[in-house]
Amino acid sequence: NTLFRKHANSKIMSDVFQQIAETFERTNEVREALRNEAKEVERALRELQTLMLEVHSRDSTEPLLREAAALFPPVGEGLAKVQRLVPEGQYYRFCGIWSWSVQQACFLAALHHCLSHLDGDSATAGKTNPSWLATPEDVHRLLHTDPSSVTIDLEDFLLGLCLVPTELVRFATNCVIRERYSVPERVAGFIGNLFNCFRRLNLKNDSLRKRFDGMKYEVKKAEEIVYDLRIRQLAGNKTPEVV
Amino acid sequence: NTLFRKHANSKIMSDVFQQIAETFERTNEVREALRNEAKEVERALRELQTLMLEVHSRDSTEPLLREAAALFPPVGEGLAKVQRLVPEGQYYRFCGIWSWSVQQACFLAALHHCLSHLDGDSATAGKTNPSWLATPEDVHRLLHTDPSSVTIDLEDFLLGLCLVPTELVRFATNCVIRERYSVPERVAGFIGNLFNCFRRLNLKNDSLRKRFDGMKYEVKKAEEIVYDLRIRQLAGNKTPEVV
Amino acid sequence: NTLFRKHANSKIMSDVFQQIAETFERTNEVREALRNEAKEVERALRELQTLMLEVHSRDSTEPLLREAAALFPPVGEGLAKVQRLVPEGQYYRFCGIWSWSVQQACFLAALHHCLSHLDGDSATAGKTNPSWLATPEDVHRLLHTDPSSVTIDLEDFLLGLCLVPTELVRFATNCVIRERYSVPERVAGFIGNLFNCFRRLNLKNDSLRKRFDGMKYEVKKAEEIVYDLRIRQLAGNKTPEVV
Amino acid sequence: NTLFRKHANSKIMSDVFQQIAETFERTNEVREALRNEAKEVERALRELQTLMLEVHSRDSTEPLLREAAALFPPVGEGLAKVQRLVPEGQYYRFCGIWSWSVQQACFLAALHHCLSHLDGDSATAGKTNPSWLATPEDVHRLLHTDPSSVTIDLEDFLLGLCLVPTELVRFATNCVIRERYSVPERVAGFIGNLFNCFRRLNLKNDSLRKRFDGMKYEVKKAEEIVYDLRIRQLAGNKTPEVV
Amino acid sequence: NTLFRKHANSKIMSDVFQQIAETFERTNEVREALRNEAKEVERALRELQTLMLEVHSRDSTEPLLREAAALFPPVGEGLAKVQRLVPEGQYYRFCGIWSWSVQQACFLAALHHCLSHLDGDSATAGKTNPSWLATPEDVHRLLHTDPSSVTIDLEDFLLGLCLVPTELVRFATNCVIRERYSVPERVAGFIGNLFNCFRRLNLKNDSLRKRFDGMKYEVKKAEEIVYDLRIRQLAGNKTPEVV
Amino acid sequence: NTLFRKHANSKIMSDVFQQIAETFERTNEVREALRNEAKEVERALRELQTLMLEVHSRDSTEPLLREAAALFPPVGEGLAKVQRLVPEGQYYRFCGIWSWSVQQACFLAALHHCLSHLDGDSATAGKTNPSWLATPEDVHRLLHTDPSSVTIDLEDFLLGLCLVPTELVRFATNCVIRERYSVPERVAGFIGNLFNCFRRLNLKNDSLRKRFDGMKYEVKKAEEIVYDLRIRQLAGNKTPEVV
Amino acid sequence: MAEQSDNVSQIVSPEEELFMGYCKVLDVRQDRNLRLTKTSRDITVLSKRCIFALLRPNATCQQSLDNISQQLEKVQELLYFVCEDIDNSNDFWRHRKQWTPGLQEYLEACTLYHFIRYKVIPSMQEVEQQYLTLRRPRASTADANFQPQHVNPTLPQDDDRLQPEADHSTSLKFKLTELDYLLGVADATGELMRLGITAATGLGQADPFEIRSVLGTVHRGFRLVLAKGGYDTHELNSKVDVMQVSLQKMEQMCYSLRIRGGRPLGLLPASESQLAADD
Amino acid sequence: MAEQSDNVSQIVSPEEELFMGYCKVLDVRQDRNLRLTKTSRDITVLSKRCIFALLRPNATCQQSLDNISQQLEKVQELLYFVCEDIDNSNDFWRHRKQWTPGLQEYLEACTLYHFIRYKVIPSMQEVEQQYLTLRRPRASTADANFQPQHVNPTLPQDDDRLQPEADHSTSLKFKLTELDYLLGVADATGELMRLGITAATGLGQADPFEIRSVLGTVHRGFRLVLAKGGYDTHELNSKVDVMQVSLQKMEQMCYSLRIRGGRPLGLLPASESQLAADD
Ligand SMILES: [Mn+2]
Ligand SMILES: [Mn+2]
Repeated sequence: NTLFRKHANSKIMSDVFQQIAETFERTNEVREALRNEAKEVERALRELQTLMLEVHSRDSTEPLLREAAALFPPVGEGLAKVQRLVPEGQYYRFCGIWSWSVQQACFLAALHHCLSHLDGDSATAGKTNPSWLATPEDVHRLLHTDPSSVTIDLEDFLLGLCLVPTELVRFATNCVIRERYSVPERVAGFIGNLFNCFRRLNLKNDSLRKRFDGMKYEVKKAEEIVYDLRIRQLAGNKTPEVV
Repeated sequence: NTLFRKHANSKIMSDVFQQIAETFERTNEVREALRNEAKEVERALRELQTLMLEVHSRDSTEPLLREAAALFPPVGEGLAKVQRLVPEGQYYRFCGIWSWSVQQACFLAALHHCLSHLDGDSATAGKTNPSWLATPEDVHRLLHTDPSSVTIDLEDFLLGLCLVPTELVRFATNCVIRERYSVPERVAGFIGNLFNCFRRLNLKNDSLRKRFDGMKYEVKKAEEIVYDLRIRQLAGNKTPEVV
Repeated sequence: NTLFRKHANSKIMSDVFQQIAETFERTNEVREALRNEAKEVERALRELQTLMLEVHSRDSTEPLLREAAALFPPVGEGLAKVQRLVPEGQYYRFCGIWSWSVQQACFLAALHHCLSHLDGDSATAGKTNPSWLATPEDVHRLLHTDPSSVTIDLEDFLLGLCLVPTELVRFATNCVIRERYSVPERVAGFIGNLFNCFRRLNLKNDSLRKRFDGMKYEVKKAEEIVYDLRIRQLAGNKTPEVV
Repeated sequence: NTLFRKHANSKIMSDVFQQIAETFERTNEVREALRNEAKEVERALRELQTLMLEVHSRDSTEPLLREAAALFPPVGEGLAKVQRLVPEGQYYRFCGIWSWSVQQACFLAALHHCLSHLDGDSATAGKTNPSWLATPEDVHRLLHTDPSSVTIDLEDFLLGLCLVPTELVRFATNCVIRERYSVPERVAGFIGNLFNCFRRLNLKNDSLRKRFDGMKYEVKKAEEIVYDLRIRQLAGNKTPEVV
Repeated sequence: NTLFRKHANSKIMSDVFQQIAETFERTNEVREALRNEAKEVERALRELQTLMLEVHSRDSTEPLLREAAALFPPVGEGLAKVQRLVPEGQYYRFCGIWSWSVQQACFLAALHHCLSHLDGDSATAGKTNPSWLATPEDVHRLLHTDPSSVTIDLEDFLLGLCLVPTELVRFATNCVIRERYSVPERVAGFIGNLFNCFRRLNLKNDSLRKRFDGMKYEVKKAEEIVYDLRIRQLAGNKTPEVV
Repeated sequence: NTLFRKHANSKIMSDVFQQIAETFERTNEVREALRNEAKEVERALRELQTLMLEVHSRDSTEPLLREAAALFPPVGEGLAKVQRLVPEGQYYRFCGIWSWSVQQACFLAALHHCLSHLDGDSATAGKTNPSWLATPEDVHRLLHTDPSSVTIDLEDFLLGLCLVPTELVRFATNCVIRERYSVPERVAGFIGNLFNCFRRLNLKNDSLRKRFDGMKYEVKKAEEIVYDLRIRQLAGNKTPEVV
Repeated sequence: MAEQSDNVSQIVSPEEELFMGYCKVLDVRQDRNLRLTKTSRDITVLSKRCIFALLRPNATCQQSLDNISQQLEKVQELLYFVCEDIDNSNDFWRHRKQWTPGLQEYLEACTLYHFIRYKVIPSMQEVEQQYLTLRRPRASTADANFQPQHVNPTLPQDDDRLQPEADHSTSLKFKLTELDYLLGVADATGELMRLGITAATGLGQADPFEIRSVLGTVHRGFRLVLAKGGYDTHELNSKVDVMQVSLQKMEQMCYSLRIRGGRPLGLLPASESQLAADD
Repeated sequence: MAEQSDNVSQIVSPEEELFMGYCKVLDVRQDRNLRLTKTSRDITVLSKRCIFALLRPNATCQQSLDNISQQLEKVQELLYFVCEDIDNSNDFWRHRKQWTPGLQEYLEACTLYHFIRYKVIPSMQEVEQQYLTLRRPRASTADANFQPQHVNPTLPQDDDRLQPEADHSTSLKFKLTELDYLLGVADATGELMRLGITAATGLGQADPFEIRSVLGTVHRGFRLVLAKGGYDTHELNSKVDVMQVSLQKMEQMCYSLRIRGGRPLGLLPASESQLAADD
């Protein structure tokens, strides 16, 4: 019998592709909807970020942090709206579309949490977490969300945390300019502590390891500010306490 | 016997192309002329830039700014000459040939305007605009041109503006070297303002986006200079307020 | 105490930027709208192209060409919709967004026009232009558009034309497989004509230059097919005269 | 106090550079002039090439070759003009600007010389060189130039020669289409000879090496045409001997 | 029976090619010899460079400069040997083979010259040229060559000069680490001078253009080192005058 | 105890590198010597190849094969000389320098072996191996070498074999031109057999798999020549016997 | 308090303890990544062996097709472990980058096998039923080398693993997505082209005109899917270009067969591959 | 005669039989390639874990250094199998592309370990003695996962394997070439730079000025080797450029420490890392 008596029936095959094309179209629609929704989150995040970054040019941070606290829920609400569009169990299929926003939200929440501690007034930071270092739960608290409505992947949370030291060092620099000499030592304590925390991880994932390598330079700058204050007796000469 | 049947249309084909060839030739000639003219503008711009960049190695900028003011009109005149060659309503078709020169002109004009203010003598900058930030009108005033003779596309103006902070930070560094300790604070204030203004724009165009991202580092460098002066009580201890 | 001495101009600076931000936003909105509209045109073009490419695997092209003719108007309509969004006199500023679509439309229209002639039935190609080579008017006729509603820039038209020879050579190869031995000769004649026409243009624009250089290989391939048929007396033994 | 001690040498430095700037300027002007002149040669070459390449679509080549012979002198004259601008003894410093044109001129002259022989009428090719293979002297004869007015660098001549086989194979293909069955054998003989000659050169220069490697395919294609004719007794059954 | 009819010319063809083969072979041999010679120069240059780079890790540069001075003549001798192999008047035809070595020699000589001045002891640098900036004559002096035995093309000299600032900035950084705080000021002055000189050249040649653009960053880095020292009163408080 | 009491003694370390530099230099000398020797082999191979490729333009191959047989030993001798320079057991460390020559030698030996069979006179091919397909032993026999003096790696041998079909097809084409109609069928038998042999291998190594993919097209061309002869009764109509 | 001397037990800040927890979660993911990458590489090696076998001269005979189908089953055993390791939808998508290369090579082998055996490209359903229904490998046959070690997850809270099914049902179905199916079929077209060109030499069993029409249909199908555009198609775009090259090579082959009388004449004694070539 | 119907036993031409022999030889090499590639990847994973551990905060204490040295021994077990598999000089060089990536990562880990423990970069002899003298792993401890299956070579004639030593002497020495040593040390300089920058923050134990001078010496040594030029140096050129970047980062770090009073002041209670910084 010859090998190719039956001819591949091109009719059946084009139906196979027709079906696939339809499923592709449905996935495209999901992606489009997710993308539009993610744009809204990005807009809310941009506003929140603009406000938070004014911490560098304000004398007292306390009123600013209160104002910013009100801008977190809209971001949380946007993230929840995005996640509601994700088909059951396919978070990691589409999360690339808004994972950058999750990282930004974690970064700004952790910064907010830490700055509240710096002001020695943990009121705004909420009673539960005494430590200066925000946890995913703290992010949920600020965003008014919970793990079921908004997934915060551990790696996105850690990538967000890595962005905090750079802002803290800039904050410390401006505090010195505003003669608020007590802040830099506590900032240096936070950053040193965070750096040691990251050294506990087996950092394989390249983007996380690269950001961690960057953090070293912020630790050094923070130490230099403390050194400047110490040799000019501008800050209390007690050894900086890691809070 | 002929291979290709005698085609009536091969006759018609060449006529159609005859017309196309002519239109083509005309556009090439316009491009050629614009390119030569643009080379002249670039030569004038190079001279102006050489003079302006000497601001970093001069003790007093005032005489230099007066000298530079005289080099702007030739640039303006060159740009007007280029624009006269552009066929009616086809500005955007050919503007790629000299848009780099428009950006450079805006950059040098904005720098000139800002340095005049920095010298606390807004005279040279002309009475009308008391603010540090040059507007397209200020550029026209320096170039001795007006919007009808030379078009300053908004994006080219903004791209030019983005180049100012880098020069200002370098100027501040050299001021400290020359012990003119009052300048850095005012530079930091101006760059901070400019950064906030740009942040309100929803930047999509990649090259503008990239230059804006670069400005972040200039803001931080300027703050670090003010920090260095403040910690050593080398500058007045008033903290400038960024409104 | 304030960090930066009170600057009158920071108030003015933000007003100036306020205006700039508004003009900037308007241009972004125009671009956004144009991009969305252009996406629709691209989708319609991809569908038209998928259908046109079936000419290589169908026995008779005539029904296919009729089917395809119906898919041109939606593309024309989409292009008109895009162009309606363009602010007065700013065609060349934004045309980069949909110029690829214009080239594709010209390519598919010219291919359609030429294949209709190849079938020896110039009916479908419309009475007016007996020649194989589509003109911008033919493109307008297929798209049901006119120069006022849709601008076909000359360079885009030529770039589209350059894509026709490759498709025609593949069409000729498949005609031989289907034992339609008369087609290759006429294809070789057309491509030879088109190449001669292009050679009269003094091509400066690199992308047009590159596509024209590619056409040399298609001319040779077409001649080699005619050679194969002639040497085996599979095609009529008339030698075509290319005037 | 001045930062950089008053350097006597900064005065000397600028003098040294003053001289350098002048020599620099002079070389740029020479380059500019050579480039403009070379553009003229390229235009004349384009016309000559357009005419020569019509040899593939003409029944008799003889009138075309006569017409083309008249287009060589303008090219020769242009090359002489370019060479006159070259400062004494600096040919190799600037020849990169028009070496492509020299290669094209050699290619078209060698093609012209060879096609005249192919027509069995070596009259047009001038009595002196009975062989198919043009020599640099033949190129000078066609261009109405001599080695003192126009330098033909050996490598440019060889690079030009390498382009002849491709055109000859295309010419042979079209001859078969026009049933001029005697040509392919003589073309195959010439290309075989040329390939053997080139193989005796120990080619190090990469571009020459690459073009020589390309010639292998033309030799095979020419043999395949002779094979097609021989197997169908379409050409004389004498086997040409390549000595 | 012979395949290709006996061609008178195939005999002549091989004679013509015989001559071409010989001239070709001779040029290859010249190139081969030049390449081998150039390899020797490159080896000597790499050894000289390895030694010169130790200036960054040695406390006192004076003994190192004396040691390095002895390694220049072998390089000069190698360059002379290469140039002797070049046929009369064909310098620019083959100079591509060792132009990299000429640039490296100029770079290392200019660096050597400048470092000798930096040590405040212009003795080693030879009496004649008190300025920091080496001239082609200074390069010849170090290499123990003269313009007749070794040609230093102006562009190669300038390309070499462009590499000096990067090394000098690194040298200044390491001087600070060794607490030799007076050096950076003089380095910044020299680099500033060099940059101004280059700016007066109308640079068309891309590689030179690119290296000049790179020099901008070295100027800024040098200024930043001087700034660091001045703000900490670590260097003499004279502001250098760049004329 | 502090971590770094002892200072890494830079003196010991530079000795470590001094030693390594010396071993590197010795390895370089080995490579240089191997490279020079390999150049000799390449020269001998070029001569052998030039002669072998004349098989396409000669009527009888027999005298040519005898002449070529004499050119193999110098190649073998060259390869032995190269291998003698290779340090004990380091063949695969340096073989990259001349593995191309080994492939060429295997290719030309296998071609020689096969062409001798084609002439039905296995005398020249030596008595031992009746098959048309050369084995590594046959290569050694032609080169007058043995596995101990010259290593023929299996992969190099197979890569060489892959080059035979292309030459055989060209040989068959020219045989038809010389009316030696019996050859093509036996050539087609050889190539078909070789193709089936290669299909027995698990071809992972990319370069080998790519050359095998190319061989398919030679099988097809050989089949086409047989087909041309068969339909014109030019060859004996017995079915081609795979010898 | 950072540790001072070498042997003082380190006092760890509360924040560091928190991170030690994070470390464990990341390690669990990292280990699964490594396991899946290794198994995916083994699947690729075995699948490539099946593809080579299918292109061998004697591949079409029943005996070797059975032999190849056994080799495919060996791959299914490895896929079983992959399936077990990513038994919840989160891990399925989170670790796709690790397992999809192996799956695609396996799908390429199955498509080629299916075409040679049944003369048709398998549909998604056929692939899922016949090639992705995985039985738990008997311990003995399972090659120790590929047995994935499960790192017992100490910190469940991140590891959103579903409760493992109580009784290990004998078979698992590997979830086939449209994208993976298309990527596998696309690669298979390259091997089909090799099959077609060998056939055109008269030495293979397949029919070059048949292969050309199958490639044409698959290519049209891909273009239909791509016409929709969208994110997923990025991965497909380059595959479709490669497919177009294969299709045109087959067109050239059929072209030269046609002008030479239209049938691939076996060099060796005429095989009955005289097929009516139609399209 | 190509096989006609499916089940007729194929008649194979003598030439094809010859090729079946060649196939076996190629398969032996291919299997060894696969085994070595897999083991080399496992060596890379384990070595990277050691490097991460060495950069951890508590790495310098005796207890963790011992723990890391045990992990290095685990890598040596894998290297033993590599060594056994390429026990003759031909295979050593023929399969270098497969095993050198793993060896280089291992050498990077050993160099970093050696520097942290003994404050010096190990010489070639020290590396060979302390880290490349490999003992045959006790069957139990050998992780079944990495046990390379030996394919018994059917065709010895190509397989130029030396006669395997009669009695499996307890240890093998992995032959260290200069090039592999340099490539390992070059990568280690990148990790040393990380150690130095952490030290400059006051949170590490190392002395940044010390690390700068070590990097300088290693960089000078590499330049010395490269000055000779020659083929092998191609692989080293890019590594030396990366090393120059690390060196300049350390120079910047020491520069900013110097202008700030020259000593890395521990942020936390002043550590005694007040070292006389000299060069
Ligand atoms: Mn594949
Ligand atoms: Mn590393």
